[in-house]
Amino acid sequence: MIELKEQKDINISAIIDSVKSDYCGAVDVFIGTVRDNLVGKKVTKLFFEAYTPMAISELSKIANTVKERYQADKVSIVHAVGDCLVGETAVVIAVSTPHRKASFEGCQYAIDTLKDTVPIWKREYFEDGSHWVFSHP
Amino acid sequence: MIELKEQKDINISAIIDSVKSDYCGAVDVFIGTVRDNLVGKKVTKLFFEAYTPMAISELSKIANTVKERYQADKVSIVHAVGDCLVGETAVVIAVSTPHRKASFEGCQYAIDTLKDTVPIWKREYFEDGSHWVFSHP
Amino acid sequence: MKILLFGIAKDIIGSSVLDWKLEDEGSTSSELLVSLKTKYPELSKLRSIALAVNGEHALGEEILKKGDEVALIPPMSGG
Amino acid sequence: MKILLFGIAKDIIGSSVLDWKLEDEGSTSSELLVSLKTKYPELSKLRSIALAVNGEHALGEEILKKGDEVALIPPMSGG
Repeated sequence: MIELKEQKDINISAIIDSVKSDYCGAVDVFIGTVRDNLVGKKVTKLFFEAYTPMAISELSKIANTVKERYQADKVSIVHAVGDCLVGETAVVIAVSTPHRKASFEGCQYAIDTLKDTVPIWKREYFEDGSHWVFSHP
Repeated sequence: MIELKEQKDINISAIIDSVKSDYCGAVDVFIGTVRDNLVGKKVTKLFFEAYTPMAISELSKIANTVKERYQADKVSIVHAVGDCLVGETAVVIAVSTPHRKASFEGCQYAIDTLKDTVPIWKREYFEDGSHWVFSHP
Repeated sequence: MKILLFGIAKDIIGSSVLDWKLEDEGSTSSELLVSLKTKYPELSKLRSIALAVNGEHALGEEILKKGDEVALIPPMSGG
Repeated sequence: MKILLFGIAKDIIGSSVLDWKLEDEGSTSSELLVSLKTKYPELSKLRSIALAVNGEHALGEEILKKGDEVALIPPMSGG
């Protein structure tokens, strides 16, 4: 499952179910949520914009690399677009592998690489303004 | 949330919700499930037995160590007792941290340590018999 | 040629799509990026700015054709 | 003194609780473990066998008292 969708439509249970595999004993799930502060400044919301077809293509590449490099059976990545309030889910990555170590490594590779290569842009809103975030590269 | 319970009562969404924290941007969740095979032999089910009060105490120690060592805000660990069929959930660990790297490290520390120190015993059932598993130490 | 704009690049150029006349058919993506930075000097002040061609991160050597889908990629910040 | 038994230890001893007469009040958990292994030699064939005293993994030096809750801990296999 590789999807961009509005925050309200992100269903973590469905994402976890989508990677379940009878020959895998491990599922690692990373959930990125909206923090209430950034270097002490109060965040009110985030807004995510994506270059959708390319983002889906880059997310698919990440999923395929996780399958090859970490022997994952299934990989799902769902990223929010549009507004995300504090505490809401911005991204969910789930990876199933036969053994546990690879599930952690594959999931961490996926979120690290997502931030580097996937054309999604985040705008942070504070009480007194907003700005585009410049994370990568 | 530190609990031992029957597999049917394990609610992954509730466990994830229990670690949500407005000042944490990351939740890592590890789900250990029952694999259909062990070194090529077909597994029919697992049975978990626990020395319950000590298991709860050891799980609480792990949770506290994760909070201290990885700056986690909340840690939940739920382990199944009784029968677990193939594909079912044996253990769920959820860790929330301000930044993502610590969530992976804390969650991995928790599952690794659980296997070493928590008095829970697993019996594997195959088509032609069963045995207690000797994992640790 | 249409160039898709996102994030801060959209704010700088003031539109989500830029109509761009490809000067000659044999030019590369890195040449296009130089032209865009010349026309919109604010782009050069970003931590990074790159192009995607037909949905792939451009390496610079890509020869551009009229029908290509080009996008300006300011610093990404997903996750 | 009652000794709680789990997993393979329960199978070896054939019960989930063992009534055990503590020989002298000043004995340690490691001495108790030796006595148990002597009475139930199958325990020594396990990859490991240890005790817990009052819900804590025993280090061996614990002085046992009559009211202590003792458990035999065969190799653990949670997760």
